[in-house]
Amino acid sequence: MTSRLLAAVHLCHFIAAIAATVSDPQWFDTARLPTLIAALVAIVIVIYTTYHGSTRDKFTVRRIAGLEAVEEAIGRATEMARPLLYTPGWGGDIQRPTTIASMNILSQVAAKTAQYDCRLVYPTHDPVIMAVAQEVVKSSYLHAGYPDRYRPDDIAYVTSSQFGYAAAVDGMITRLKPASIFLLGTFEAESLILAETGNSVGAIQIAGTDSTIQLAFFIVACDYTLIGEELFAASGYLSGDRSILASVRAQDIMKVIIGLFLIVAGVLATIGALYGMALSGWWGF
Amino acid sequence: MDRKIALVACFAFGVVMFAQYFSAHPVAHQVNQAVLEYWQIIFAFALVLGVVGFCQTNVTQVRKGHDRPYRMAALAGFVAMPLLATFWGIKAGSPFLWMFENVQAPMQSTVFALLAFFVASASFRGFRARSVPATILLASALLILLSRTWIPGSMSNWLPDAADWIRNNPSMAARRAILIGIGLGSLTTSLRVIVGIERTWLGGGK
Amino acid sequence: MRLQTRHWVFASLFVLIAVVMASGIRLSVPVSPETQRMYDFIDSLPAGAVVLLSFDHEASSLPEIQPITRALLRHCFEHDLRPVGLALLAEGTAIGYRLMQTTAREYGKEYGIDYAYLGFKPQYVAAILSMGESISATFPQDYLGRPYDSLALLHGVENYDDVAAVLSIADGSFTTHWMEYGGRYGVPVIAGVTAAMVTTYDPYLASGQMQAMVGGLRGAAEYEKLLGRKGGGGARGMLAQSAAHLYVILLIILGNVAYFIKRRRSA
Amino acid sequence: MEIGAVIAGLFTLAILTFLYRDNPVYKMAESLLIGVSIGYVLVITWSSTLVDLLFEPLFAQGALSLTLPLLLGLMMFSRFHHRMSFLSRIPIAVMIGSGAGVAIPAMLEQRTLKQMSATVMPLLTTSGRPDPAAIVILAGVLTTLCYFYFSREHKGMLGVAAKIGTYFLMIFFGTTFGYTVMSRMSTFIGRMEFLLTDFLRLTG
Repeated sequence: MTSRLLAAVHLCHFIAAIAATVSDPQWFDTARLPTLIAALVAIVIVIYTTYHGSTRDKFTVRRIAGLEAVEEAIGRATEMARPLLYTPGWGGDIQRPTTIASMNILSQVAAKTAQYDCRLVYPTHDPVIMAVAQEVVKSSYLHAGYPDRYRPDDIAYVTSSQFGYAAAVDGMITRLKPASIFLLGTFEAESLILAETGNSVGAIQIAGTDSTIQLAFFIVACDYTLIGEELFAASGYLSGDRSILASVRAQDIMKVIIGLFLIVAGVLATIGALYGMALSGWWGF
Repeated sequence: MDRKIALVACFAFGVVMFAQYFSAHPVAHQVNQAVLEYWQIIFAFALVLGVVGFCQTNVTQVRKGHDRPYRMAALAGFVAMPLLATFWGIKAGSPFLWMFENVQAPMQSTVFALLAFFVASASFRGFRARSVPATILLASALLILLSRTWIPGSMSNWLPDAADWIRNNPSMAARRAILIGIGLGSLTTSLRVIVGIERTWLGGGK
Repeated sequence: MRLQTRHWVFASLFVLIAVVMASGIRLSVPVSPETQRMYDFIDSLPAGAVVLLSFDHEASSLPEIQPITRALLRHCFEHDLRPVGLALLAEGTAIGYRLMQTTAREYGKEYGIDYAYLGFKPQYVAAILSMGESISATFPQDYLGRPYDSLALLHGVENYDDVAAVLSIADGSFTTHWMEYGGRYGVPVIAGVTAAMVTTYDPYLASGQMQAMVGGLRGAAEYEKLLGRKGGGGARGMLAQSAAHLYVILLIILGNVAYFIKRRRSA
Repeated sequence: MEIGAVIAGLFTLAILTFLYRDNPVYKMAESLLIGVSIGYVLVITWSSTLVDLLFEPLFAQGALSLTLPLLLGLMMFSRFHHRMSFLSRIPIAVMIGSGAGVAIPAMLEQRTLKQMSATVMPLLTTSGRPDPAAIVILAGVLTTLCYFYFSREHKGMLGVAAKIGTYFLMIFFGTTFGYTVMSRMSTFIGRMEFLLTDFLRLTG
């Protein structure tokens, strides 16, 4: 409860800071007004879904196929006594929201591998991601009650070079023969190298990314794929964390608004074009 | 306590960076520039951390006799580059760049080129007309490939047009919706991070 | 180890490409409207304008990137534009410098006056945003270690306002960062990208966030044709490219035939 | 023949052996690649970040404001010491927090708003006929957004729309796959060109 109150105070500060910026004309770039309005609307929606009790409590997320396989993938690795490999891909850095979403899922997966005593291997290309992942996994093991099962060496920086990283992870996959592979984060061209190699050792593979072109490969080569936004919803789905679910709900409300916007603006644009009326333009950002 | 300091720092930097986006004031720009330099500097220090971990793991493995020749090759490659850079510099024509161009670059290009083979095996294995969506996936991939293949005769005229239409309309629409969705997901995740609801990165704990 | 199907798939591809390439046949390709749009865009820039050329790729994609960059650079030099290079990925650094240097030599262009190379900056988002404030503060020195102000063509080039366009040469999503983070400064973004990235950038091209784009070996071949040049890297690979496409199409068909036969048998 | 081309050629072949199976030659090449690439990144980051952005301005030009990032950077090293390691959370918090602050408006404007306004087009041409492209794009965006609607199971109207959305997604994935095949093949062709021309000198 205290943390929630604290978060609410933070939010108020946040909005006050925004208001202060806007009120001084010298400081405010008017060209950014539409983005500011949209950001404020989005913030209000997130606050509403997070703190409005009944909205928050009743909400459930629809079934997401890839996520139901998470438990199965961890169980399989445990049964086969082989490790589980988790990588956030080469494309992201810690500042990227996708990486944060991937960390969230990692903490859920790590809690289970701790429980089942299944080895979790996490190679990454970014030393900051490595540092954060070590914290995340360590605390998951601690909370699960098995701090001694945590192996910091398994959460390692391999190299920053894209195909150096790909070669290294490929090597790991062929030698460790993980039973399950999680490819969740921002991927670039290395995606298919990893997915095909994973397939050749018979691993069950769960992928998810915000990199749209790599999605095509994951869809073809992996067992389950989380498409774009599903990755963000996944952490809420797995953990059942109300605050994450609330932001998924907020995203849905925004999607409805966007849909209505597109329909209304589309109709107005059509009427404007047909009858030469000046209805158009207001939707240009 | 230490968590609180981190949360406050996260919040403060988040708000500042959010606010500066909407400002054209020189001070805002300076703040922006400064914080961005912090990223680069912190990253550089973190890199040392990663590299030390790399060395530790490899040295331990060499001592234990696990994969000794390979571990030593990795260490040798790693030590060679800074040494070459220290003695002969890193400009065009230096041994450092020679290593990059003749050892690192060709190997990386080749790892990348492996993709051609994996694309082939994935095409053979993964493209099955199991269901309606899978068939649509298959058909549009075939159309694009054919349209970009040199075929003599009349086929070569309408195929690229059809492929371009698909690419610029239905295909683009789907990508656009994916982008919008990712934008929204990123937005709410970032917002949760700034206000401190999302704190997995701190090592969990409420 | 027993040879598996995938080994046959791999070996056939290797042999096919080797044979086709050894035959040495070159194909001529029609120019697509997209490539024409890039040509027209560069042509429309005033002579002497500074174009930022960002090498946002790794060494691995060089085979595709090099012909594209060569063609675009040639056009820039022919048209007396002044390209200023930089790299957002460490590995693009040396490659970018060498490509600019060798192409400039073809046209007798001089370093520091007709072109320059700023070098690499890590943390791409930071670098892009920071150049919007000040390019000289982001790159106090050029790649060769000379102070920014000592280069004649950089006099008066303070930020994106003094740049005609950013040309991002990318094998990944880096051009997106130019649009997403550089977009706030209003600098026009154009791109030379690998074929794989073409669909990624289509929405940006359609929405006007990106002005023009050349994609893949094929795009390079078309651009070479527009420049009236023969024998660049583009045209050479076109037959091998077509053969590879037909091979993949064949694999997809074979895969499906196998699948349906198996399904019928088990039914 | 130039020694560089020979070495590059041998390493190229060493990596290609992975297509058959993992083997000592590939393992050796892989290890060397990892080592060399870490060394490369370290050198480049040292010279272009630590020297150019920190040490030069701080120690040579006395830009004292840079002591803050220096401290933040040094805090990362606290991870070497078990009891001090909590300090490393502060620089990480700075990166994550400021990254999130930058991401909100940037992602919203460039990914969401710009893509929204680009989707708005007249659905009929000036002659009153339906414009297939505009209609397909609008329908595609709307139905695909339905696919990403998480609050309700995909049944009824929403189910139909989401299903159509899936079809649009599949078209996109197919198209992308097709283009990427082109690109990957180009890369391999480029590598073959190197092997045949520069390494084996079979073609010219």
